[in-house]
Amino acid sequence: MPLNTSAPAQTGEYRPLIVAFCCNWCSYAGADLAGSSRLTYPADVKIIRVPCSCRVNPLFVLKAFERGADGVILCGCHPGDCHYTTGNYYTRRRMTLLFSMLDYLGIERERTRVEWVSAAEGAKFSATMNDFARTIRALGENRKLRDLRCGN
Amino acid sequence: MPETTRETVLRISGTNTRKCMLCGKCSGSCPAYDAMDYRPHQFVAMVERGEIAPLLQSKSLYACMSCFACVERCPRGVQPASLIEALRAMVLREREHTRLPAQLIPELIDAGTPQQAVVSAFRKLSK
Amino acid sequence: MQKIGVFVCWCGSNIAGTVDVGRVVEAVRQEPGVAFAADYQYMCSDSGQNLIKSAVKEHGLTGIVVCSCSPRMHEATFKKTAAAAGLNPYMVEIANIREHCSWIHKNMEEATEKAIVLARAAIAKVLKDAPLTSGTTEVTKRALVIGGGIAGIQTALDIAEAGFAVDIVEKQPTIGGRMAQLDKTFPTLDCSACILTPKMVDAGANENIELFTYSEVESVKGFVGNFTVTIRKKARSVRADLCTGCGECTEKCPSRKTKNEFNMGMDTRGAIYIPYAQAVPKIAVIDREHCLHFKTGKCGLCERTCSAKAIDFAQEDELVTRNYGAIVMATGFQMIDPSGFGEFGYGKSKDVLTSLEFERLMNAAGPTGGHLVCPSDGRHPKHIVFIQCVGSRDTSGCGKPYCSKICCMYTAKHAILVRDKYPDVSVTVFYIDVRTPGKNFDEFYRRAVEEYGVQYVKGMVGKVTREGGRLKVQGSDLLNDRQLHLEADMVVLAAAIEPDPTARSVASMLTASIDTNGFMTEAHPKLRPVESPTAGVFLSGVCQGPKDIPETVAQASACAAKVIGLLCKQKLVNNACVASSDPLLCNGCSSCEKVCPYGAITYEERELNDKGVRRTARVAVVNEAVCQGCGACTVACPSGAMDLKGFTNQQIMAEVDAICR
Amino acid sequence: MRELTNAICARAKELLQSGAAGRVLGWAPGEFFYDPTPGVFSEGRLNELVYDGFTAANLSKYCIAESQKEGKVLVLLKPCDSYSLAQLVKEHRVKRENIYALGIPCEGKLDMRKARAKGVEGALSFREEDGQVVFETLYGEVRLAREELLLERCLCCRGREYAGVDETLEYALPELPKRDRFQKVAALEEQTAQERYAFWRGELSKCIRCNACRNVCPACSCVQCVFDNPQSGVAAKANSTEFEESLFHIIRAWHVAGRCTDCGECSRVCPQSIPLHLLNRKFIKDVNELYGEYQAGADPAARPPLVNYTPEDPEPSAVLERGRA
Amino acid sequence: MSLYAMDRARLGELYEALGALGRVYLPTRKNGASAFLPYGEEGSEADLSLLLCDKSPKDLFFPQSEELVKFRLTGAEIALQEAARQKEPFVLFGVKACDLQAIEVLDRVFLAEPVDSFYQSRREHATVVALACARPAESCFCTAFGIDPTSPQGPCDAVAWLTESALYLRPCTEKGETIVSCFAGFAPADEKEVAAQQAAARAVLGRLPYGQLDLSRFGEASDELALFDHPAWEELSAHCLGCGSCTFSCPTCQCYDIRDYDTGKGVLRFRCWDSCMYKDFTMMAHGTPRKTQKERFRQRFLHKLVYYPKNNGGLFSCVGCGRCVKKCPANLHMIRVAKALGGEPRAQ
Repeated sequence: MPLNTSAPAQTGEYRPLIVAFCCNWCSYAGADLAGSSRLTYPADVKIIRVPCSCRVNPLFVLKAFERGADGVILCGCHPGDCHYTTGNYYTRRRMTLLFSMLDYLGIERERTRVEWVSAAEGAKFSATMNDFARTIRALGENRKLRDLRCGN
Repeated sequence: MPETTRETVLRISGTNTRKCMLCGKCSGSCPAYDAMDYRPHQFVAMVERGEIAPLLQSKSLYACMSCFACVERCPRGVQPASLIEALRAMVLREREHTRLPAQLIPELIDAGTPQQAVVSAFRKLSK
Repeated sequence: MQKIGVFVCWCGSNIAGTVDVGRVVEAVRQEPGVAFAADYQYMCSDSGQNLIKSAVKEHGLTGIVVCSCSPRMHEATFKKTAAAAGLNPYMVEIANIREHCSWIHKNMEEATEKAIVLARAAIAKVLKDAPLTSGTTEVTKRALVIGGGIAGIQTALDIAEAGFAVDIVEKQPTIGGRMAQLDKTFPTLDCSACILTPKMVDAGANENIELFTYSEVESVKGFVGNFTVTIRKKARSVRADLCTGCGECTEKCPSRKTKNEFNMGMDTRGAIYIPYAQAVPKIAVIDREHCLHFKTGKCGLCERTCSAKAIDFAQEDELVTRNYGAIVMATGFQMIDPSGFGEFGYGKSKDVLTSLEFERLMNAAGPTGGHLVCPSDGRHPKHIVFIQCVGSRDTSGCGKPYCSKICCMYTAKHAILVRDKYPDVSVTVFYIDVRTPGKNFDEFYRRAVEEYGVQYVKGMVGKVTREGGRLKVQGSDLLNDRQLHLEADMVVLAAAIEPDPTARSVASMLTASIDTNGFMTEAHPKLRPVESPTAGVFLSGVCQGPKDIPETVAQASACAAKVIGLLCKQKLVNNACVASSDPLLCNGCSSCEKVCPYGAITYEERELNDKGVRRTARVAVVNEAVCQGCGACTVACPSGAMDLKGFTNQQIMAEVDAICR
Repeated sequence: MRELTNAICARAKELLQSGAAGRVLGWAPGEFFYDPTPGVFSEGRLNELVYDGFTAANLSKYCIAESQKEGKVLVLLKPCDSYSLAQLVKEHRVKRENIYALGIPCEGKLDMRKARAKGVEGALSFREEDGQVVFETLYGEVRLAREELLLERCLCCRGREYAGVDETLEYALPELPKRDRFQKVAALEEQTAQERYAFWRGELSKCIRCNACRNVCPACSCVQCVFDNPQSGVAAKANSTEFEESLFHIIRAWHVAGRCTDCGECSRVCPQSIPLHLLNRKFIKDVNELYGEYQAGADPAARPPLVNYTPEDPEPSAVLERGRA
Repeated sequence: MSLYAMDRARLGELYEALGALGRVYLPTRKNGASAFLPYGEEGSEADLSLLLCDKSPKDLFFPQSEELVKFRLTGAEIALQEAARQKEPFVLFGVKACDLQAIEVLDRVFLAEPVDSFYQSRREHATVVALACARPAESCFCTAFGIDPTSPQGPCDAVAWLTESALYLRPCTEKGETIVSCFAGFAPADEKEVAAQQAAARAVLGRLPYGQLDLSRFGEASDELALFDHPAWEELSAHCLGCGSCTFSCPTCQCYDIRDYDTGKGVLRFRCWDSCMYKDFTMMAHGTPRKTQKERFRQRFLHKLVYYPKNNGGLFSCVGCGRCVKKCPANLHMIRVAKALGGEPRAQ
């Protein structure tokens, strides 16, 4: 699978909305590296910088879905490499349980993801985002977990 | 033909041969070492490599006294004796009709037989 | 009402080549709160920054969004620009439209759309920005080193050398630690005491160093730059100011049955004693548990003997409270007790020894005066078996899962020393792996094999039994596919090392974290290996992980450098993006405290006025000097009382909203 | 039951007289046989205390307020209730020094909703006879097997152990059924995502956002709930959309995850009969399977699973590889 | 007016036929709870024999959440768009006497000046059919408020009786007549069966434990101050959890809050039910006027028993439906309060 497969949008083509929370120290830097290495991924992915993946409250994830996001991905330092030593360990537990609950409620399990991307893994960042965007595109619009009032 | 895959042995024995760090303490502990063609540490290595067939033919299966010294001493929790026992069970299960019925075993035991040997005999022969 | 200025950078063609910056400017002008928007070729250049500064003044901007490269690149630059224009530097947000946009998208339409969305998110965030000020704290110019082994001594010497006062707390009556017990050191085989004791003397004599021997840390309060530590100076029953260290008393003492710790209990000492000849400080101490005076009220021979009148039976423990700017953990290690491994017969036969006991047995100042004899009957041994990895790399529960790192080398050292001094004694070493990474280490091990004829057997011992006054060793020889049954006179166990048990209680006083093996956790395993995650707490020596003497000394000096760096500062500038708890929302449930890696959260009872309802509540308080701003606490808090400045819940949700609009 | 009530009163009286506590938190009779209410009794009024098949309320939550008052209160705790109190004490929400916890035996509590669904109309009184519950009603007598009427939580009773009580009252009672409490969760996990979605839509769409589940929950003890805090970004007084129905219940379950003792009060009091315990039990089941068995309230020293970790924890993707998509 | 009857077995046909008058809302069981829901929804089961739905018909006139106005933001421009009022007619079938009286209670609030046009448009578009009770429950105490559940009276267009074999219907307005005319299954009938059912039901009503609940201390002429300062409030409210299950189950509670929702493109202003039991009820910048649960608890009950009657010619705003009896998690319901306040204060 080639890394750089983001095609420009065709008119009328379904474009998902993807929110990516990236920790400042590893994944945001990894995304920067993807950028400086010109490793493309779809423009559907919009990154929000947080100090550590453990800053991401499940509310933020649900808020994104409420607002019509089609997929939410969290990226942090690899377990054991957290800038704050233990933050991503908590992230891992929290998101594991949250995603499991969303799955239990019948929300498509592919809509959420956690990936560990280090500051050196620009290629992994790009590959991850390409893959996630592809998955979400295949899933289609988030209908089960959005607030219909939004966007009106 | 019995299933002779590595997975079968691991499943029956419940062990993880990858934990082995090749220290050899099992073979250093084994009281039946000299009666064996394949030694406890070799059982671990060979099962890991998937070389099951020669082990099924090995006289070590019957030389092992099930004293579990190797299990007790192993610093990594690999349980070589469980592997040997699993292989023995595989052989015995194949020979279903020839196995020693449990009720006959007491007759074969005299007063001098140590308790551990009795237990081992049950384990070895009545599976 | 906020007035936001948006500055869109072209970055030459880096951004402008893919993003229609003009359209971005047009789009953001429509955003509520935006009072000014402009684009410029290089926003980070002097003229770009001047554009920002003059816009702030001209339009009375209260916040700034710069759409440019990654904040990791120029956030600091634009914060300075804002500060120069009279704005609070935390009223600046960066929209990363280069690395996260123009450089990865090829389609102009698409990239422009995304740039607008990213700009909107930054605007949404800056609208909820609050001016932040970093607090500062004074630094107490004094360091505390806990543990007086080679690690603690080296760290203290280096800090003292830089001109700062430093105290060493050591629970034993003398500094010196484990290294003082060693005979020779690998791979050079120089005498341990010869290289250690001058350092001990230096530490004792240095005017910047104060020693608290026979003392323990009682309590720790405070935080980086401002610790308050109470030290318990246990009663020596000997006045330090009067004792001359002559040793008269120690010889007269009639109670002689106490095991001598220094010689690993292989001989005895008096109830009043000086640990060893080179002890620093060289002051006697009474072991009250074994002293006849304390047990029966009689005796008092030492008191009568002492011409300096230094004996003081009425002496009491003394509590000393001092302030420190930094604390160094140098609590060291001990050897595990291998009697859990019944197969090796440790404790059953006196001729089965640990390596540290063997070390004393070989030492000229040891229980046998350096003569290698079997402890059971004093005979000269013919064959010695060394067993490596006793309790190391062991997940069975009795041992330790890690490699103790130093055993391969000291076992080779022991083998060489034996063969060198007693060529008639044969030596067999059972090993699982021989690990010798280190300068001149492998050469040393090879010398043991090639020059000294030490038998290295790849395999492990399964059983050591006593037979006719000798030892029988049964083990595997894997390379030769045989089981060995050897006769031996002594068996030496290279038992695993573990952190000193006192480290745990000290660490919990410091709120410094400990890993599953009891070693201190580093702030970062690679990049900050001598710092604890708890600010102001530093790590020196084996308390952080197994290491040999050169490594320990290197780390000790590295640790000192970090401490000096801290003590040099006049003031500590705190991180401005710190957590803070709303006392009206706080449940006092302690969830945040549990996830804080820095121990920055404490609780206090506070009188609250909750919209007219008065109540007293237990609420969380964040120490801003210690908080590093990770935000783990904010999510652990169920009521949302805990928030993170600069990355508040509202800010992040505003970004989410803006992106999903 | 009368005998047990007398034993409780007698012991409570002794404790009040000994000065161990100054008042008793228990259950007072209601206007019908099925509606007792939590009540505080002085020694003189102890004869009013009731304890029978309908005294289901978990009194732990009331200890938050009671322990703030002057003097010591004797609280009556059924085995499952005691875990809730222990958890509250662990979270510093209850001043333990102001509580004297008396563990009292329980043979399972009855669910009037189940009785009504089984045709009990116009019930005026009840009595228990040999494993049966007999209702006198406006329309005649109705007999039902006791087990059929047990509250959901009592059908999977976790046993008669108490957590952190000062003393327990010994009294022999018949055993309760011990069904697998995760059976329904597991059955849902086996369904397809679409089926699960339909199930939960059906249930959560009934929610009237009355907050009874939250306010009765001993774990939901926040001084101000995020859903009441206008600054939180999620505050709402009604479910205006399907999303808000889901959000409320996901976040509520999330906030008590690792702290919920599975006392079942949420489902008991839901006026719309939503099986809310199935959300909490999902988290409990996941925690048990992924991070090891954990019972909130059982161990005062144990770190709750969500403020804990091990470096070997499974990755989030692991849960998504289980069950059905 | 005359009485009609139809075969009970043909109820389904009736519901279909009523569709001609608009959407038909019936007492319906769905997912283990009951409410007035549109006929024919999947997974639902309409059942006229339900004594009371978990949710009252209040929702149909005063929904839990409803949009009032929308502000749309385009750049710096704000466009205002008012929400539509009810335009489609609908039929509300099977309202019990207590719930019917509750509609009267609501009417006096929402239809009094200033008229609430959202409520009004729904009331005007509704055809309400009341249904008599045949088998009251022990928790019923409507009779204490002078309501006759066997012969519902109030703002309805027709009254119905459901017997073993038939549904009887007596229209009382022109709209009510259209019900008869839109379904051919109706035939003129005599009162015999209805009267028999009423007699049987009245016999049961006489045995209701709280059918004659003493309300003499309450109402228009009550001593407001004495009730307000009554010592029983302290203990009554002590274990109130402050949830809204009573309020939201109550057919007459009518408090609401107005809130804004940010849609990302603008703001949606909506109103939603609020509960005076909530501690953030009428929260303002400085706090709330009622700071303790006792004050909030007292407010709710005195409003039903004293304040509302004083403003409305003695009409209580409790109708004795008994929902709070069944729903309150702590069993602190109207009967308990009325008894505690009605008699002598309990010895402390």
